[in-house]
Amino acid sequence: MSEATVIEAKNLSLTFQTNDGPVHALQDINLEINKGDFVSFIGPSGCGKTTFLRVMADLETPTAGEITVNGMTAREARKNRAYGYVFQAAGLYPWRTIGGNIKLPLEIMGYSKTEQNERVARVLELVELSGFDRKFPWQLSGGMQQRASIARALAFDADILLMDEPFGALDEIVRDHLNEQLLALWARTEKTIGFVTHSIPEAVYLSTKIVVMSPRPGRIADVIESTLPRERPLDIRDTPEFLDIAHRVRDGLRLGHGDDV
Amino acid sequence: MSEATVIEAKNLSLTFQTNDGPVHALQDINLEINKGDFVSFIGPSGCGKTTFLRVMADLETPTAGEITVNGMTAREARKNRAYGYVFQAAGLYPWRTIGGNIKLPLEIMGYSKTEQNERVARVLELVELSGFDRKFPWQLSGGMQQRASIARALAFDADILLMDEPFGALDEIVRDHLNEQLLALWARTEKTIGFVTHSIPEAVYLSTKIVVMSPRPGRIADVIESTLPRERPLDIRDTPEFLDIAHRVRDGLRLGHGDDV
Amino acid sequence: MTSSPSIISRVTPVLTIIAIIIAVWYAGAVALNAPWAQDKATRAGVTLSFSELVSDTWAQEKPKLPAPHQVAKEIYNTTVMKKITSKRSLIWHGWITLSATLLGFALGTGLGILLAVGIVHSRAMDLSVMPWVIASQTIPILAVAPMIIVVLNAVGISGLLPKAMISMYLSFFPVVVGMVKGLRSPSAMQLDQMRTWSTPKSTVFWKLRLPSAMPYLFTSLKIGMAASLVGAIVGELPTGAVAGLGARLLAGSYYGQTIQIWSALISAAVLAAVLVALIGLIQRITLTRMGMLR
Amino acid sequence: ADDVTLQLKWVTQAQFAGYYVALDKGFYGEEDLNVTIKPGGPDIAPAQVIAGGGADVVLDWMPSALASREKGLDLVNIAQPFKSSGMMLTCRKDAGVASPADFPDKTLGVWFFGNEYPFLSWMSKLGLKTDGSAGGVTVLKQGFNVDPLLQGQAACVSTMTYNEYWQVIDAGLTPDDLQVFKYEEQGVATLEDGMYVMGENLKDDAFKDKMVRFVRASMKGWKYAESNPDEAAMIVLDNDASGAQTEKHQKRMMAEVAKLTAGSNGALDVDAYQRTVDSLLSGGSDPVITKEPVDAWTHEISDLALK
Amino acid sequence: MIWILCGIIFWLAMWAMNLRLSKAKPNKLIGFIIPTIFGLTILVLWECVVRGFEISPVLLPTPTAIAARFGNSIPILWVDFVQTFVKGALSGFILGCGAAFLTAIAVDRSSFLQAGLLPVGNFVAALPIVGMAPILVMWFGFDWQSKAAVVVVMVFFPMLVNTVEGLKASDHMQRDLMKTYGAGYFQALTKLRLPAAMPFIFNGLKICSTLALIGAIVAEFFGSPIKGMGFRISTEVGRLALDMVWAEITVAAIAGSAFYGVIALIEKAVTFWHPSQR
Ligand SMILES: Nc1ncnc2c1ncn2[C@@H]1O[C@H](COP(=O)(O)OP(=O)(O)OP(=O)(O)O)[C@@H](O)[C@H]1O
Ligand SMILES: Nc1ncnc2c1ncn2[C@@H]1O[C@H](COP(=O)(O)OP(=O)(O)OP(=O)(O)O)[C@@H](O)[C@H]1O
Ligand SMILES: Cc1ncc(C[n+]2csc(CCO)c2C)c(N)n1
Ligand SMILES: [Mg+2]
Ligand SMILES: [Mg+2]
Repeated sequence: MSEATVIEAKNLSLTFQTNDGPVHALQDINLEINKGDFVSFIGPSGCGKTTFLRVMADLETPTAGEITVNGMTAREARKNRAYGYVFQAAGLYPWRTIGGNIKLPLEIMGYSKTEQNERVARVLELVELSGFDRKFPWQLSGGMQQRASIARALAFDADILLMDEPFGALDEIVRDHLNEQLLALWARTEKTIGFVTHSIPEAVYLSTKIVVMSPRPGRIADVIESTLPRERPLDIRDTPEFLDIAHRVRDGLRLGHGDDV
Repeated sequence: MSEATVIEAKNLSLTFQTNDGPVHALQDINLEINKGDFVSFIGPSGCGKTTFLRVMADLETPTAGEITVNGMTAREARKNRAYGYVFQAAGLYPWRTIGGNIKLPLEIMGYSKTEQNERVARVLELVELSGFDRKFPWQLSGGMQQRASIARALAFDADILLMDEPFGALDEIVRDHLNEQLLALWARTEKTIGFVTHSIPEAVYLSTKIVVMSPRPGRIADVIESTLPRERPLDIRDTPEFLDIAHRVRDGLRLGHGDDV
Repeated sequence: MTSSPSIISRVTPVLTIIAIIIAVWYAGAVALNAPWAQDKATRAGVTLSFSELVSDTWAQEKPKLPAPHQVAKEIYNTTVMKKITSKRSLIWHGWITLSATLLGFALGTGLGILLAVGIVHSRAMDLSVMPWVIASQTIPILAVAPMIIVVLNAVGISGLLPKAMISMYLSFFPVVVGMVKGLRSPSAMQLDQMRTWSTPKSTVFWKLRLPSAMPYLFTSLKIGMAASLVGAIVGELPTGAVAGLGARLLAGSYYGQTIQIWSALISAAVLAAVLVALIGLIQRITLTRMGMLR
Repeated sequence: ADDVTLQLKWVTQAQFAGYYVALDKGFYGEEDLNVTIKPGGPDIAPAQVIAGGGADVVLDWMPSALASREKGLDLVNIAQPFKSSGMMLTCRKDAGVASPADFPDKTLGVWFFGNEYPFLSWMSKLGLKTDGSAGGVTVLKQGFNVDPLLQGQAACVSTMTYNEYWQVIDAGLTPDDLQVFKYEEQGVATLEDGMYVMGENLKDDAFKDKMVRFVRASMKGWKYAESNPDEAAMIVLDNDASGAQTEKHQKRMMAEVAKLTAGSNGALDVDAYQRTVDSLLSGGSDPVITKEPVDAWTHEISDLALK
Repeated sequence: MIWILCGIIFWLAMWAMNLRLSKAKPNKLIGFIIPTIFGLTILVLWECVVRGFEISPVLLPTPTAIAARFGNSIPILWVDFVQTFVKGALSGFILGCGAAFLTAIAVDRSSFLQAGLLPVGNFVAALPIVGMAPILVMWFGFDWQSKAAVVVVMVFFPMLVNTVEGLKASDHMQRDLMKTYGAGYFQALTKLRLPAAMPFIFNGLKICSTLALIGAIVAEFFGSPIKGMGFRISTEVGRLALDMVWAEITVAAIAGSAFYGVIALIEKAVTFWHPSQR
């Protein structure tokens, strides 16, 4: 693991002002993410995972504390196109076909026409949507839309990949397949990945670091460094070591939930 | 279990016409659902689960075959307000608060003001969103929106509850809690429930009947009648009987996937 | 792509409504023109039977409301029966108005979109220009039109352009209002998506804002087109009412020739309806190609 | 050839026949002039056009020209082809108007846009208030046509002897149904359709020379039109770009206009001028002009033109 | 020349100031100051140009002259305002927009009307006001009723088009939800289609608010009692009292902007949920 710090949050807090009082979405978050880390965020619904990811990508401005990305502000990092972001909802543009949606960031970043087509074909293959590139979003099922949006984020080479429950709407088999693909991609490219999930096995299987969050105000309850090797076949999920980590995550979650349920 | 047939599909097929050729979403579906059944639909992404649910609720018209609901056409059943439907995406109305969104079907169905308020409070409690009724949808996290839309479907007394991956965006603990609540509600009210999920344990835990679908064209690969008792504590998930059924479902799924992955 | 229902099922409703309108129109002609017919009769000392009354009200030379066939005959006489180069040909006048309308519409749409783009992208413009754009529309055009024409004339601009300017003045506003709304209609998530790619403003405009604004744009264009035509006609009055449908309207009013007014009016409306329908057609084609019509 | 632009006070019609005849018969060309005639209309104030530099000569009614002069616009009358006024008030007998004594509490249609001055000075001479108060008259701003009279919305409307009066007749009312009051006969006539230029231009000899030739050719046109009214009407018709005028109406108009221009050689009649000024000055509490105008006219041009 | 120079310098200074201000944190005060400065700049520039080029007051009076005339003529301006704005424009606006709204709903409800009325409606509403005005004056008389009628005709089409478009604006899932409730037409209309249509409806109302004023004023050119903003404008142009004309135009601009502003405020309250409001 390389030791360069990519993302660093210091005493980060974020409060939303709403019509009936403030909502403390994040409070006193301190976290360091190193280059090449695969960090999963897990925590009860509404605890601030999305908000934290958005802060990292400079889509939300913290009300206190600070965040640095690659030694610069999140804003500068964004300007340098450091991010690939998969939103919690697919968010495809309805007037573009699936292929067109995936091409969009490539067009923006000035890839050549041939490269665009090549990459679209490649990522569609990756998410098992070959043959759907000329369909419009509303002609796809929910899971297919989600996959298209993952393909869109993978089509270009961002240093940092932020994924907000990307595999939530997928069946186990596709999900396993995509998990493997993602790990392969990560191993190949040394990307830094921030990943929100509700599945404990998924978090343990994928991550080098698991951040367990507790709700209202959103805080970090536990940070678990994975002791699993970087090379991970699917059946690593049956090893005692794996189950051990999973157990620790589950405990952290339960603790966080305690005061709420 | 009562033996009255509630939903009956006979040789049902549905083909979408798109700009680049027809898509066979459903083909030759034959299925009978009895009163009080809890039927889960499981299958790979894009296999036609949503489409089938939509056909049942008369939101889509089959291109061949027929479907009867309570002995009438789906259309008549819809006009009789037989359905509660939870969409795959939350679909809350942005101009209404969470409370207002849940009230919407109650207003339409002519519940009294006091009953409306009572029911809103009750279902918000059920999905653990008490205190959020005056927030607007965009002020909620993804999982919270999903829960609000579940609450909306549970607020009124529909005979048939159709739920399209309602718990996809929720963490394990909330999910378990809602699974229990749903079972309790079902036991209490004798509703007939159609439920789409990607989680095999969830399907097995909840259902009296599990429909495994295979993709393109969407067909029924297997129908598994559950042998579990109606009364189901959470730890039933560790019994051999449970694991047995889960195994059968997984096999059915793999079979269906085979030609595709 | 969109399966078109048979022509007959589309035309029948239109014909039915037109039939109803014509019936109401004939009845209206009787009602409105009857007093004058009676007035004449009393002064001549005769009493009219009902059928005499009806036939009189449908055949007056300067009726309060001319009957449809009178207008139709006038239109026929001034279109088909006249050479199109003749000054008495409605087609010739229609063309003069149409050319100013189209130029004004093009200018107005351009200006409207330009302003909307500025307003959406620059807070300074939003705050400072928008209130004055609104104020500009409260200035009665008929009052300023002559001044504009006089001033433009003084600097040597005459002919088509002054009329087109007035037409532009009326048509740019609906476009600004609609486009500002439309360009701001992308959802927060769609905009965030663009931000994560650090997309330049211009690209956000072309690839997100503009496509989202399409439904608003076409609605605005339809209104803008109708406004352009009104502008072109208004612009024709202070040029000395030399030519064009506006001149016909004015000359008609000046000499109390209601039949001539109505035929110019109907021609103008036909022109507007055709232009608006044309935009509707383009809208259908564009939106279908964009996958936004299902 | 020298360019001259003439701004008319109204749309192309026989009221302006002299100028169209001069153009069509080449009288302007003979004087080495290249004349452009701009038709007017309901929103065109000739005074404003000349102030904006859109014309060299304009046709205007004297009350309006003198009022503009008081506003600081240096308009000077250089010729006056119309000797008498064509204005009148046309009333329906069945509305109960037989003499000016019947005016109180009646509704009268009046043209505004600078054309209201003769009416206002007449009313103030009659001692009738026009602000709608009891015992006065109710004034309507009359549109382009005579509808208010036909429909009984007004007891009287303003008409010109050569134009609107005949529209009333054409509409089916007979002269017997009508009671007309000519401004000439009521002693409140003001001078109409004079030629006006900017005073400062008259300091330029070249301009003056141009105007002399213009007035000479125009008067030749007028005299030709007077003696060949039908031909003149047809020339006007040919020049009407709107294609809306009818031959019958223009011929009749030409005949009536000829009566008004008859007897004028183009030179301003100083007595008539003074009469107009006096009537405008005597407007009671709200006179049209407040002081005796100076240098509002000149014989310089017409004298040279008539030589 | 001095005037022109002063004007340009003032302009540049104000421009710089506005740019600076617009970068500051947005607040109500700035939202008010910026347009004011912009307007002030235009007025000063106007004054300087008129004085600098010695433009005749019968063509374009200076803002100071207009202000003076305005101050001296408040009673007349008020009478005109009531006649034209309150009686003519406002009543016509309410009637016209109301009628268009109801028509839009009828059109939306019945596919027969949709096919039949919409094209014909477009056609009827496209009748140019300049032509309609004399006819409506002929039918409804000289007073404000005919002005209101002109306004009705003028605002009808923009309102109709926007409402019809708005009624189509709800998305598929939202409509499907209504279907699953077996909601009746009227319920779907009030609970879904109308709220979703509001952004379009307000679009229409905003455009119509300015049209209404123009319509009422223009209609007075074709016959009117001797009061009203349009009457005054057309009369005073003929008298070359351009300062009075511009004083009336100022009243029109203020009234129109206020009218528009009120509608925009209501819009903000009603469509707070729409992305364009956030
Ligand atoms: N725009 C907003 N305005 C007000 N409150 C907000 C806003 N966005 C989020 N919140 C609140 O902030 C809290 C954290 O939301 P966030 O979306 O980060 O949760 P999450 O961890 O992603 O949940 P989930 O797993 O359900 O997606 C929630 O309580 C939510 O109500
Ligand atoms: N409106 C439509 N037009 C055309 N094709 C459609 C349409 N809706 C769905 N489809 C196609 O029908 C097939 C089935 O879609 P459906 O939404 O039923 O899948 P699903 O089983 O719900 O998948 P998921 O689990 O991903 O939600 C897909 O291949 C999809 O592309
Ligand atoms: C709005 C309006 N104003 C004045 C007249 C009267 N008029 C008839 S001919 C003519 C030209 C003067 O020589 C004038 C002013 C009108 N009919 N309509
Ligand atoms: Mg989230
Ligand atoms: Mg689905």
